[in-house]
Amino acid sequence: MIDVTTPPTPQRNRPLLGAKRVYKANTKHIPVLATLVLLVVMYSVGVYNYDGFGDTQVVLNVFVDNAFLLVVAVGMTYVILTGGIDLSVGAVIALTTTVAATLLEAGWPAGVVLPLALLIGTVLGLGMGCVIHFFKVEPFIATLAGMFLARGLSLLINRNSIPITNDFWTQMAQKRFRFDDGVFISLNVVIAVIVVVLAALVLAWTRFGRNIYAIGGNADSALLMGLPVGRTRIAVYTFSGFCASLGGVLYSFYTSSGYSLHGQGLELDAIAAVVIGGVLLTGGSGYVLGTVLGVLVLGLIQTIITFQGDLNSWWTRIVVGILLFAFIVLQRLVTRKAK
Amino acid sequence: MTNLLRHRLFWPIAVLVVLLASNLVFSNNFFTITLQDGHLYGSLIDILRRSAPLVLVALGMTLVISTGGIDLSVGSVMAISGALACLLIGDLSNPDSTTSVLLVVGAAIALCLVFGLWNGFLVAVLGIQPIIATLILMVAGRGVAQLITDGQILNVHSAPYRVIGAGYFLAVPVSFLIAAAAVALTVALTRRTALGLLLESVGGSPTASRLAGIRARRITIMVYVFAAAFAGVAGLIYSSDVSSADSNAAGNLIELNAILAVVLGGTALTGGRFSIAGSVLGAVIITTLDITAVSVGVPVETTLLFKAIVVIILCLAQSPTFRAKVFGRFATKKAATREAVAA
Amino acid sequence: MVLQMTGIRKVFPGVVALDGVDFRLLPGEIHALMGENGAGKSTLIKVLTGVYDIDGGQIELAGEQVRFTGPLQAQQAGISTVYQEVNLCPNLSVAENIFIGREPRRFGRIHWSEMRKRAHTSLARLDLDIDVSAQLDSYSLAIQQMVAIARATDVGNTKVLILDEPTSSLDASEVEQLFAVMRRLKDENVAILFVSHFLDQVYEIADRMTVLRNGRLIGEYRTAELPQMQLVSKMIGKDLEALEQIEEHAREAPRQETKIIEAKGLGRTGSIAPFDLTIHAGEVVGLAGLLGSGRTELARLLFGADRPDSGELDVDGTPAKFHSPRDAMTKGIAFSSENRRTEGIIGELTVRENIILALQAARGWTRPIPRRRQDELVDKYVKALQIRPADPERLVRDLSGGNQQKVLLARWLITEPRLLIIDEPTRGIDVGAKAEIQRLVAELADGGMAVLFVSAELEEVLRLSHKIEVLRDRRLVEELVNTDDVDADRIMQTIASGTTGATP
Amino acid sequence: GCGGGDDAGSGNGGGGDDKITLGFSQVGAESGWRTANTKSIQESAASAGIDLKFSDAQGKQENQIKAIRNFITQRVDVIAFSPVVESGWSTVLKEAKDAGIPVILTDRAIDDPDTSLYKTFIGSDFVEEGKKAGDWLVKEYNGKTDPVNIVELQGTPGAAPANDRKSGFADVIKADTKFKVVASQTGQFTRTDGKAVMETFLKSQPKIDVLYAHNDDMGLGAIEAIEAAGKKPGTDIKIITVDAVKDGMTALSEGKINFIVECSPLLGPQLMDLVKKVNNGETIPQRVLTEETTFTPEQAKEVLADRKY
Ligand SMILES: Nc1ncnc2c1ncn2[C@@H]1O[C@H](COP(=O)(O)OP(=O)(O)OP(=O)(O)O)[C@@H](O)[C@H]1O
Ligand SMILES: Nc1ncnc2c1ncn2[C@@H]1O[C@H](COP(=O)(O)OP(=O)(O)OP(=O)(O)O)[C@@H](O)[C@H]1O
Ligand SMILES: [Mg+2]
Ligand SMILES: [Mg+2]
Repeated sequence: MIDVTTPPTPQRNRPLLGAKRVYKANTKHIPVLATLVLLVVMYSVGVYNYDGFGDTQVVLNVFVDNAFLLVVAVGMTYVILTGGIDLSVGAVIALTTTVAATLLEAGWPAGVVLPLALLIGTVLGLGMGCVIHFFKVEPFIATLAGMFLARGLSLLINRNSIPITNDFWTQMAQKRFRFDDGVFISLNVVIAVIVVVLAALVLAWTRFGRNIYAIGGNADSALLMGLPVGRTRIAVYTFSGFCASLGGVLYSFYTSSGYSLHGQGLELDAIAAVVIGGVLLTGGSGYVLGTVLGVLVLGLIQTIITFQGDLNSWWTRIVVGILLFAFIVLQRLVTRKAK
Repeated sequence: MTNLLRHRLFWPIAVLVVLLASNLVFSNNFFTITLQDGHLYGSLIDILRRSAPLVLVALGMTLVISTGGIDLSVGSVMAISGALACLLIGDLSNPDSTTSVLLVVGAAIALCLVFGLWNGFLVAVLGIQPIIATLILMVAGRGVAQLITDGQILNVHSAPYRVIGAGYFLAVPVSFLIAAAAVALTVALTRRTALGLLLESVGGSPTASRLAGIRARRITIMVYVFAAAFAGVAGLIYSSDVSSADSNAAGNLIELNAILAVVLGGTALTGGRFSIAGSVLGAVIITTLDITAVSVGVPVETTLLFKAIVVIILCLAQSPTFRAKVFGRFATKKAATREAVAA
Repeated sequence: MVLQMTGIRKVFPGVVALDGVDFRLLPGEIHALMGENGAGKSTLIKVLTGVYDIDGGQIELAGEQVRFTGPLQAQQAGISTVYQEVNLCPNLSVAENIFIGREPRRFGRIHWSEMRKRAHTSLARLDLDIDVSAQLDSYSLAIQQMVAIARATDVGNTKVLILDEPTSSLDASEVEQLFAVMRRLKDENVAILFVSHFLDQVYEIADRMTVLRNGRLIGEYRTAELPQMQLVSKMIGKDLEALEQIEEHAREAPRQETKIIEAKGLGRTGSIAPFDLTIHAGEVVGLAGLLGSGRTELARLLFGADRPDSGELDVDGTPAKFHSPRDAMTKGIAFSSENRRTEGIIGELTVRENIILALQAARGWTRPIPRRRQDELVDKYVKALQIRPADPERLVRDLSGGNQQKVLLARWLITEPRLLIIDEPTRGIDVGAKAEIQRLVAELADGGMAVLFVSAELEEVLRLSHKIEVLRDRRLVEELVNTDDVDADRIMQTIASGTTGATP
Repeated sequence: GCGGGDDAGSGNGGGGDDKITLGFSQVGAESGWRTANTKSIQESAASAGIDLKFSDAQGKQENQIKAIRNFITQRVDVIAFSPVVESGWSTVLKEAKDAGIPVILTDRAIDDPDTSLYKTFIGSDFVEEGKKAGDWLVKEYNGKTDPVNIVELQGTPGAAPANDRKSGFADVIKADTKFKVVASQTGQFTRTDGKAVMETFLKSQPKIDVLYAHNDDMGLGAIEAIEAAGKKPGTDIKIITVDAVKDGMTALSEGKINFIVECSPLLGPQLMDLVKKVNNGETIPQRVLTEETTFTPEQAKEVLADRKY
């Protein structure tokens, strides 16, 4: 046998490892940092080029106008972190607004409608989660069916857009938190920020949050490690459904209407925001903060386009594409360099 | 019998049969095929003809998905290819000359190849996540198509061009023949060469594939080029069908339908094993579903619900766990034992 | 009796993996589960812990009949398991991997610093001192295996500890640490189920053993009462004498003088210091070193799996630059990774497809290997390496761990390389097949193939190699020609003393 | 909004010259009609010397709200937009009102009861268009008693023009029981879908007398399907469409379409007029209807030559 009585231990505590540690800890944050830096660069370019771009309100407007997207994207972040995807969010927004508007129009009190509206997406999410987990249906397809279902239902309820005149809703819609003359945020922003903070905390500080990462890293291993994979997965889709519904409620505050065509293509915006924010579509890596940055990037691109103001429809698309391209490639190169 | 039930394509085929059968009950003359002006005419022929663009796009999508990627830009590529073709044909001195139309078609497809290379470059060389890499072209590409057509619908009057989407050869729709040829080409390419194996390997495990000496980068680029080329041809069929290029509507949401077709056909979105027959079947199911909704007279408001329900049923039927849970564990267990004994 | 399994039956489509197996585990014993590759050891473990449903039989835990629906339940019932292959989350930190699911909490939230501290202690018990907040996949497979062990042995209420080939990529000293921990747990009355293909280890630690063959129970024995040779014959169903001959054979093989590759100051910062290494045709070069000493990294550089950032590499006397493994392959170099699950097999492809993959990649996609030729090649190696079940159309994923390893080996052998780099090729392979593989390596070397042989099992390296490169601290410290006076002790001394010999 | 008005005025004065800035948010570029509309607005802005800030909402209300909000921050002089949907504008329009920026609606109306939120609406009435189509049909089959089987190609489900054109048409024909809509499906406002749906109609419906399409494009697609089925569009099946884009008018003049209800996209000149008036503080009517008419094949032949879009 090998002489194991003289185990050569000293070389294990290598100084090299210490150096490596600091370095490794950073690599996980690089995508988010890169996004942040590029975002600032993009903003500066905007301020430099356009009058009035530097107004505080321009930045706040990005939040005001994207609060619902932010909420939806947070839910999507959870789903994508487990390696899944949720295509139903846009349609859930439509369904939520339609149901809310219809019930309000029928004279139901806001106190009843609000929880009901929030329940819609939650229940749908729960259903999709169960189908995905118990019957091993691919998330893409399960949620695509959910998308058809939700949009189909809202179309069935009413194909017209329904105005919301309920007092509570109007108040919520017009609630403004003013900081200065002409500098304000809406209630939606406050709600979105709360959701973001809570979601980030849950992800970083709770078992549930860590299980999400584990499943995204390797679902089979997570199962063998004795983690509640099924429960977590179902919870994640339920949460995303809830976020979509909450997004729908914010959307109905934002537009004071319910409509079966609301939120079309929003799922793609949400996915894009999440991915731009550095979350890996294969799961297991990324942060809610990244998602916030991703939403800001999309919002800022749109703001730049509006400030530019002389682009016709197709140039709008092309320029959005080019900005997206420039951003993503730079982000990629920065990240790669840093690694 | 159990073997048949176990076949990967059993459930998609079953759903297709049910869809067709429902037409037998709820709509008139669905299965009549007549000869009209020297070509076949009937709802079944419509299904073949209308499936063509989706089949083409789904073929490309299958290859892309098999490497673990996804291509959202196919719809925009369709729009661009149709737009460019119509623009060029509009400039032809003689739009009825077959050679010039062929040249135009070549040019349009060549442009699509470039777009495919672009996607492949972003994914394979820069290492950008496929969904976001192709999102760029999805957004910008439609803009490019609108730029080409100046936002208008471009009409063309060209007999040879019309043949692609609306013509017949030996009484059979040309678009169907094109799709069939594409299927044959893809099958040959993936199953007669080693491409299929290498694709599945790259999709199954990129790291292991690299260490096995597979040039994953090259293969990945190639796959996006294929997807774009097929999308380009689909775009030509789409625009030729109505002899005009509508850069806004062409290929709208086709990426979703194509992905749906691929997954219904039994290919996993995570990459690896793929089934071309399955994707084709998936595409035909989706087209049949659309046509059935119209011919059975499903109201507009419920069409989406109808689609959702069919998709859900098909997914559940395909899920072995669901079958086991619903039809009882007993049946599957017995079958397994029997099989084991046989082996 | 802590655990009693009776008449266990498990059927996979086409295979009866377990058939009427009885198994008992007493408190405070270490019980080895023995059997060839594919005998059904891992399946028995998975059936026990609820990963698979049972098709027949009963399980009693502490006198009560149980049937778990998943590992979570088993864990809650006091069964702690290290499954074969590393089943951890590569994207999480080491500390999290040890504690996920039972993180220390304070005020309802995870107490990170406490967790790191406890992870550190828990690894220290295995004599491992690494940065626990670094991501798991930044560590080598061996370290990951240690982390998995740490996870399983750090559970409070464990009644049963199951270790499925925990030592497959560990060095002798790590194995010793593990055994120390096992003995301690044993004293605490924990029942331990241990699977290993290293007979020495089994004889060192196990009290009793159960032997399986082809999914059937052969018998239950006291270790002290069953001599090694008898155990082997019970496992494989016939006698084995092959092991002895190789030793003679390999050492006396003539050395050829054509250089195949020559590395001059080749290195990569952060992974391995610049080294010189020459490999001749027909030569078997062994790499020896401790856990994380850089053997794998050295091998990867030679294959172009990682890019060197200093020095140069000559192949056949001309400088070569490998940008990818593919470039190395065109020069006739092959490399089989130690990490078969993530860098080796492609689970959803069949055995046949996995075997021909590298050859096919080398030919390019336009020149498919004709099916008949594929079948010939595959058949040959399925037989030679005793891959079981011998069905080339089975998915590799469904093969037992050892058989997957054989498939990988076959993949590279059919490319007929001039230099074969094999990193832990005998990991998880049973005694019979191991002897077979060793003989094969020796034979190939005789035929002129150069082999770079990396293994955590020093004896194996000694037995096969003509010369041994000793690594320490990711630095090549010495080259030893494998003469009669070289033995394990000598190598361990070299490593420990840190003499800087032939290296720059 | 007095103080706000001053604000806007000073922003204007700060610009140096007295050029009016108009922020215009368009629905998108979803059809030929829409792009013609955009073009008309861009061209007439240029010729009227108005500085146009154009924004494309790509069919999404949220984008439009964002755009309007951005116009407010940029302190444009006048905001005009074609609402994607009817409801849900009160919040953002109130912001505009608070900032003292007048708003003009074009093309589509909004259903907010608070009419002070916008100065005026210029555009067409989709319900009226549907009615006009119905009126023609009633007149065409006046005196006949045989049942008339109608198939309908609807626009995008949920879109206002689709909803209104459907209901306006239905309102008129329901008076007479001989009219029967035997099938109604969406053709998504596109030619290809119009053709596809019509193909199926032709097979599943034993007898079709009339086709009513919510826009020209679907009608044009359907014509192809009808021809492929060996029937004569305009004769075997009577066709009514809405819009009167050039391609539609051509088909009308060839007798393939029987009747087109005009829905003019050329709002530009009228809009610029209103913008100037609003900016000068002149009073203007609450609702300005575009001059729209209907076309029969004969009328189409006359105007076809100088049809721009
Ligand atoms: N999921 C599965 N599907 C089909 N067959 C399987 C599956 N898992 C295992 N098998 C088969 O069951 C048999 C027993 O495998 P098992 O993994 O238990 O072997 P083992 O004794 O652990 O071998 P090794 O020492 O190589 O790890 C093998 O023939 C294997 O091919
Ligand atoms: N304290 C440590 N001990 C061992 N390995 C470490 C340690 N710290 C980090 N590592 C990681 O382990 C790897 C060691 O390199 P390599 O895989 O070449 O080792 P090896 O000699 O093949 O040993 P083995 O495979 O037995 O772990 C490196 O990637 C390094 O980052
Ligand atoms: Mg095993
Ligand atoms: Mg190693």
